[in-house]
Amino acid sequence: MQYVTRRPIDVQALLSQVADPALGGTAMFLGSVRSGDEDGPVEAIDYSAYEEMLEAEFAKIVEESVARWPGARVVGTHRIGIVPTGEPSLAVVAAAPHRAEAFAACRHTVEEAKQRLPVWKKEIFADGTEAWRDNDQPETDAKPTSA
Amino acid sequence: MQYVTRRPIDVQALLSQVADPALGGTAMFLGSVRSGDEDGPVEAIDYSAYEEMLEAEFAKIVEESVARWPGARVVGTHRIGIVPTGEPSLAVVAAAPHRAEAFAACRHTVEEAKQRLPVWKKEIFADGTEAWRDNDQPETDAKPTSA
Amino acid sequence: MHFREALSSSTTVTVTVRAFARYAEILGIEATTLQLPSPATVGDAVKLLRESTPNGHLLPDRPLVAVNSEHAFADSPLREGDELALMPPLAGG
Amino acid sequence: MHFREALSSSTTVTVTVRAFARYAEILGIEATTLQLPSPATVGDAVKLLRESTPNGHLLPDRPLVAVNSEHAFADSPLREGDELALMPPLAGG
Repeated sequence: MQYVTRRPIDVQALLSQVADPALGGTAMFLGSVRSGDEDGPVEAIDYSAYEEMLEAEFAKIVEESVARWPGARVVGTHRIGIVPTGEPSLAVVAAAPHRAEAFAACRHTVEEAKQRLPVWKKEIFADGTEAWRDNDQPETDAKPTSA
Repeated sequence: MQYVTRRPIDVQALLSQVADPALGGTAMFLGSVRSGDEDGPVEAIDYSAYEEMLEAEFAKIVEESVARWPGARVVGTHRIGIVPTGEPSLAVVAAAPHRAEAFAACRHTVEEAKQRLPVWKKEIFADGTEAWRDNDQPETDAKPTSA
Repeated sequence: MHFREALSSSTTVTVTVRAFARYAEILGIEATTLQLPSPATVGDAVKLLRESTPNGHLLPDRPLVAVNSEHAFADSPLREGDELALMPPLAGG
Repeated sequence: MHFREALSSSTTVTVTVRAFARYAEILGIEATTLQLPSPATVGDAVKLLRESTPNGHLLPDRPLVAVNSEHAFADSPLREGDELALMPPLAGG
């Protein structure tokens, strides 16, 4: 498995890698470059990584997810280099016999990836300026605005 | 929006429908026909529906999800007719500014769809026999097998 | 196929009934019309179908129903021209 | 670029240091080697870098680190030939 790519993420290829007629539920997450709401319009993000560790750590995260949800199949990819606004930089797909495990394994893998993958991002703004950007804090489950 | 299709679900088209550079998180669920573990090998499922109501009810479910997670974009499709083992029959995609809302809106929409869409399934077995199949009960969040 | 009771039209409601999946197989039809004394509820329609159609007794007392494509209940009212759907347990996804 | 202390090789460990993103900019290098008195920890290496490299004081006392591509800590031991990575706060996804 190759966990790092410098090309656009191929969603269909990831789905094919987990496809299995015994697995009825498939959950996928795509994290995409946002146009930015704080420091003005972001044109792209330049992702850099400690590539050897990214490969090793992503493999470890996926192994841990499969150990926690046996029977699940999990794959992931992080794109590095310049990723234009609107395009995905992170993809995780989890397939499981039923949907609850698929969602849980996908979400868990995404959270671990966000916390553990050695990746850094530099935002590239429309005016040509650049800025390193830290991640937000880990997210907890979203509460709906009405009960 | 067309919520019912008789053709294979086009994942890329669904992702395009919610794509928005302001929405950094996209969660997708695919529910696929399982090969079956109880009554022998399932070759396909023949899905029938109350089509007018399916359209109306799916639209309502999506509207409710968007009302609960404002700023999210949600789409869904249910395939009907004969769906071969391994192919998806239900797809839901939710995009939101951040991943927690994307996951929550996707999961909620899937659970509502499973409970409310007027769809029925007849399993078609390898030996040519057929059987109506009810859904399992609504699923709760999956607990990992180890802490 | 029409089921009529001996009532003048001003005091009856006529509805379309649709049956799906297993229930279409039980009743042997996918659609029919039904004339009911006014005021009528979903429960009245189901009772009439269970009593007056072949194999109707194989329907549950309180099947899952929709009126005009919206989920409804046994006590939901039926009005002239409504479409009542009799739906086996849902199995989408 | 090598930072050596006046110690015989039998009582020292030599490690490769890699710096990423902001930290590579601070130090002006992406990789170097470092010779430390044995036994050595990650903390010892960071202290030496902070004291003996231009702008080294701009690194945090306890940066995020990895040893041989695995997350590590200030008290993690460093052995001959290890690769120590100095990593700004992670920002993947």
